[in-house]
Amino acid sequence: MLRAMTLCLGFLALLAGPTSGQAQQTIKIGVILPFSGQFADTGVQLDDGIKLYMQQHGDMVAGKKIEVIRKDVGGIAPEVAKRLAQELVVRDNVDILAGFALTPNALAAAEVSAQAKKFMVVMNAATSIITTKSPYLARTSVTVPQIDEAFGNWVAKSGVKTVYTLVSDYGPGLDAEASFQRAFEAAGGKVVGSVRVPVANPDFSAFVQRAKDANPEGIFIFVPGGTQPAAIGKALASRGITPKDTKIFGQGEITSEDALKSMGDDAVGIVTAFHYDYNHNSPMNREFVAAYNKAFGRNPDIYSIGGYDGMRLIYAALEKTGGKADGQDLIDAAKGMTWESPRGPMSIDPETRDVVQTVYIRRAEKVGEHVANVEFDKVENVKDPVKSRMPK
Amino acid sequence: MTAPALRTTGLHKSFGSLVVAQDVAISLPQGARYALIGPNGAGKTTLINLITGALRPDSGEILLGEEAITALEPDSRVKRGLARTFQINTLFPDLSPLEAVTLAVCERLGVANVWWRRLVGFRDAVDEAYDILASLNIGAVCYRATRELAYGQQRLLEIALALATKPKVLLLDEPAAGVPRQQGGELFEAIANLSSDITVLFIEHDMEVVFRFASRVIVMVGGRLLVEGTSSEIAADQRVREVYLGRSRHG
Amino acid sequence: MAGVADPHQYLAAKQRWAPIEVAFWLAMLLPFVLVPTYLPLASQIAITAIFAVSLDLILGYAGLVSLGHAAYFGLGAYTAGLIAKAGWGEPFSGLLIGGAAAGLFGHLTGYIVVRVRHLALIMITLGIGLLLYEVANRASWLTGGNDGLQGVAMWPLFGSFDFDLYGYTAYAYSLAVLFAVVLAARRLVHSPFGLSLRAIRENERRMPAIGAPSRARLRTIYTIAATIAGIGGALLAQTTQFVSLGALSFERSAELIVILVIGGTGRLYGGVVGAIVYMVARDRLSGMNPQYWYFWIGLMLIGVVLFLPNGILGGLATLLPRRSRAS
Amino acid sequence: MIAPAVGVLFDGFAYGMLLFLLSVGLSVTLGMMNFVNLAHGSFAMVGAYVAVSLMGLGWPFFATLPCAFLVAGVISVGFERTLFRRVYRASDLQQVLLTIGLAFISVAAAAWFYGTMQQPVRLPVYLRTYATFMGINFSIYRLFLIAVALAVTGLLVGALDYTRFGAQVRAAVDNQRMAQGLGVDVDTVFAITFALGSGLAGLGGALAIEIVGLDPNFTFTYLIYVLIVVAVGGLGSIRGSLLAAILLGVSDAAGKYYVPTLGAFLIYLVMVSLLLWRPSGLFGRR
Repeated sequence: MLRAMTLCLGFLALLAGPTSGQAQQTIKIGVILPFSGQFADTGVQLDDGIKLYMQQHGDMVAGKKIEVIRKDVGGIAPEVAKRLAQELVVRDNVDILAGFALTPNALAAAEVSAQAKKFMVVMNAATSIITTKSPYLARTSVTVPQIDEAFGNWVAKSGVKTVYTLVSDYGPGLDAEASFQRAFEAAGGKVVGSVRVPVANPDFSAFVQRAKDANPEGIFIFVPGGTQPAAIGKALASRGITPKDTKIFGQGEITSEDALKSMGDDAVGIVTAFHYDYNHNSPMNREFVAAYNKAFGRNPDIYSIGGYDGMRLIYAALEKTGGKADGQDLIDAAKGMTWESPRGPMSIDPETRDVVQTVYIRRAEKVGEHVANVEFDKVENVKDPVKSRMPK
Repeated sequence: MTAPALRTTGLHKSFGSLVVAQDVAISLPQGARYALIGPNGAGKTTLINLITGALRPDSGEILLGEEAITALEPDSRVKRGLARTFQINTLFPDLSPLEAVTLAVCERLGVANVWWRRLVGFRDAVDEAYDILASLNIGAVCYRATRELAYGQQRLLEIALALATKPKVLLLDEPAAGVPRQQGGELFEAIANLSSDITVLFIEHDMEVVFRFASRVIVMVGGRLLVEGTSSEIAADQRVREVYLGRSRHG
Repeated sequence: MAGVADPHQYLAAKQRWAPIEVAFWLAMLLPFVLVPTYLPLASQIAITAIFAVSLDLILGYAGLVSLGHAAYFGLGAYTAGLIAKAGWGEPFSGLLIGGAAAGLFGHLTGYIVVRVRHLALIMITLGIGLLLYEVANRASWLTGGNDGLQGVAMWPLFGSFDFDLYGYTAYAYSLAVLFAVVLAARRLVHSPFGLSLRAIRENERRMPAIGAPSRARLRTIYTIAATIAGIGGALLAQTTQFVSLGALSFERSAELIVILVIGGTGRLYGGVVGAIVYMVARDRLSGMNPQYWYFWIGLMLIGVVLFLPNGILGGLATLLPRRSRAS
Repeated sequence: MIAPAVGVLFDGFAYGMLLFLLSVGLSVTLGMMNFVNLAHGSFAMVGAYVAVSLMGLGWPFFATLPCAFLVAGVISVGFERTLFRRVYRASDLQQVLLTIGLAFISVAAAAWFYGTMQQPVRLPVYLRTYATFMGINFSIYRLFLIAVALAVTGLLVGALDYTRFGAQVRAAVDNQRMAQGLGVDVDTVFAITFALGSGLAGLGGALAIEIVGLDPNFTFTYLIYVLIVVAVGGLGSIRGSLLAAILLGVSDAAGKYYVPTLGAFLIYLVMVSLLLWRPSGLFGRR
């Protein structure tokens, strides 16, 4: 009996853990990301972006020391994300919530940001509505409609009359489908068919054949990053769809660095739209990529840049408030902020607190030994179109 | 005492080309003590399985008293008073005998699906279960887990479980199988002492036991009834000698 | 109990409240004072414990292994979430409706589930879970699909307790529901019905021979377990005011089995203890090492199997005097 | 419109072959020892990472395949001897817990040594092309995959039916105790079978990278499909696994092509109905 009680108490003591004293001179940032599971790589790359920014710019801002507390959310788990956000706020006394690779997690945590009046920076999750869930929230990544409406419009203007859309059957995929179709048809194109692919079952061959049967001029593809881009690239090639006779369009994931590596020459000619690629040709980006490679032994991707620019925003906002970490002050400081990122010029829309940036149109081309995304056109100053249409 | 307690007519069952029961018709009068004998593979256990509903006959009918039970589920037959035991112990290893028999009593009383009242509240059922166990001389071990019981005690528990259903007809599949002869005799004494309201059919290989405890004997061979008669008639029957007694007893 | 008691005393002793049980429930109140900043975690532990108790009823007591139990959890969560979203934010009635919806689905699927055993049972429950997941994913107009269900707004509990940031209300509410669920489950496992479930687990072949319709029994417990799982799900939806597809996922079903087996099956409190140990370990480990914590979880699972083959409660039962065994 | 369908079904067939390689080992070991090994996918992952590492060192793709097989087999038998054998008599759930724990560790180890990123694989050019027949493209790689799987099946079935070792395995699957009584060293037979099964998973893993990619989560990605193949095929049956894998691969592809809205549902519906019809699987005995 006594023994059992001791056990219980011991356990609770373990639960309580070391509670670090709250130093006035510290700004704490709680970073919630998937470090394990299927989205682990996203979490790791994003976090490396955060780390690189802090390596380059030190951990002191406006006289305050920056401390980052990392939490693993393990995948799509909004209830865990919300709990972690709650705990970061009430237990660890963080001043800022950051990270958020996945939309459901960001949405759930945004409620905590709103309730606790904490500044929150979404560094990846790309569904349009996220920023509306908390008035203290800003985003430094991208939104799906931002890319795909710009792209749909561009594809129609480029002279393509008919497309078939093939997207993953989940939130971002449906967003991409809707945005692309909307803009493409508004600009005079015709969508001759569409198919939605289950997220979990990655043999694409049958879906690709359906697309081919519809005989469109072009195919628009959206699949999540990870194992699927390469798989769909190979399925396209094996079903005899090559950029030579059918134009292949997609959001940038399908020609991510590892997808291109495993697709090889099959990928040449695929046209994609995205806001960042490590091949982006600017001195600032070359420097960024070199530093990233030196620190982590690989190239940065969109997640890395989201984390990097997210920290940039946090640092700059803190400078502006003179180290005051109040949610309202920080978001006011962030609104309208403009800067040059390795991805190019970007800013935070003062009205929606969402990211405004350039969407690049790239074609996969042989560059030396390898295939890489080469930018050949761009659409500048793109805002998230969904929120522009929302009634104010 | 007019209608027989249990009657089958024209029971037939085959698995593919293998015929395991062919035109089996038996009739057990109320309160009778029948033995069912036959060489291995004669279809004795199959017959019990057919009567209790573990197997469905291809054709034929089974009547319990006046009622046709051919289409009923096994548990419904039990509820109507038809109980059995198994040749190989088929018990609940982790339950104590008291729990197991109490459960069987609760099933009979129709209260075993009650989940909002505690078992201890059913005092009559518990008392009845304990009495059954005590009457079979296993009251002293009825709080242990069944798996810890001696083999002979487990055989008795088989019978106790069947008795808890208050059967009108009791089918015993080699109740003393594997039990030393001495204990087997005791076991059959217990069976002989059952209320005369209960009609008993038992499968047994030991002819001494059969002739001592059965009022009549049914002989099966190859899925058919060979002959039925009193102990002395069977003992004298030439055909039975040929197919059965001529061979080694447990062959 | 040295001598042989009479049968009533023997049975009564089996279901009497042990002091350690009382101590356990008192200890569950300690987080309010000892670790008030951990209440959000504590309430999710309580919810997982409810879910685990519900699985224990079918797995530990009746012997049905399910790899799709999240279907009922998720259904309860979505039902409660949708009711609140539609404008009825009263928590308690939402909880009951969520449980009822899951119970109804459990009753219907029960007809299929009780027909099969072993690997087929595992795979069919898994299949039901995955199918429901896909349905929820497809019905994004209703469920919000992958983005999760937005706009779940709860009214204060009993009209006066708001769901606060610190999680006081959430934990008190979850703990109270857990207590009620364990009380009900406790009553159930010590009832004649509970006894018949254990008998089915021990030897289903014997059941018809004592006049027991075992499939009907299994359907009943499957319905009850689904209802409790649904209540757990509803509680999660209400306390986090969010529902996502994760509530229905295969991972949640699989993790639940791990939790229950760690704690010990067929022991009523196994799921509760498993939930506490697993989730606290996970929280601590992933806090210390966000990227590789599951390495340590893996080691822990192997350690449990090798050194505590009957789960933590099974291990404790051999250490402590026999009173601590719940059944 | 026959031609496109043929191409799609061919791809589905090849996909089924891949599933077969990944699952046949689990089916046999589960059937023989009743050992539930959810870490089976980890051995496939071992094979895949072996192949990637060796190719990184400049080995040709074909040379990496036997190594993937060997390394996965040897590692698995190491675990079998030291860890798994302790729980053969434990309950299924204990086995599940132990092997899930091991799978977690393997995922962490892969992430630690190789990072969380996708491992790209570059095949020799002649495997990356297509044969065109009657206007239909057939991927050479998938043809190769089918050939390997059929060869493996032939070897396995032949070995089981015509060798002494095969007879011992069959006896052990049928009835472990009786086999023991007949003088079969079930322990050793099982260890060898286990190594063989895991080796095949390793081979399957190496062959899978080209089709589905490789990251540390590979262990779990295929768990559900492998379980479906094992359950539908019937425990311990090679022919069953083969048939189930083909059925799943082809019906999945056909379903996606003809009724894409059913998409993800179809494979589960097929499984549930097959198991309701035959609970012990197509070729199952129990």
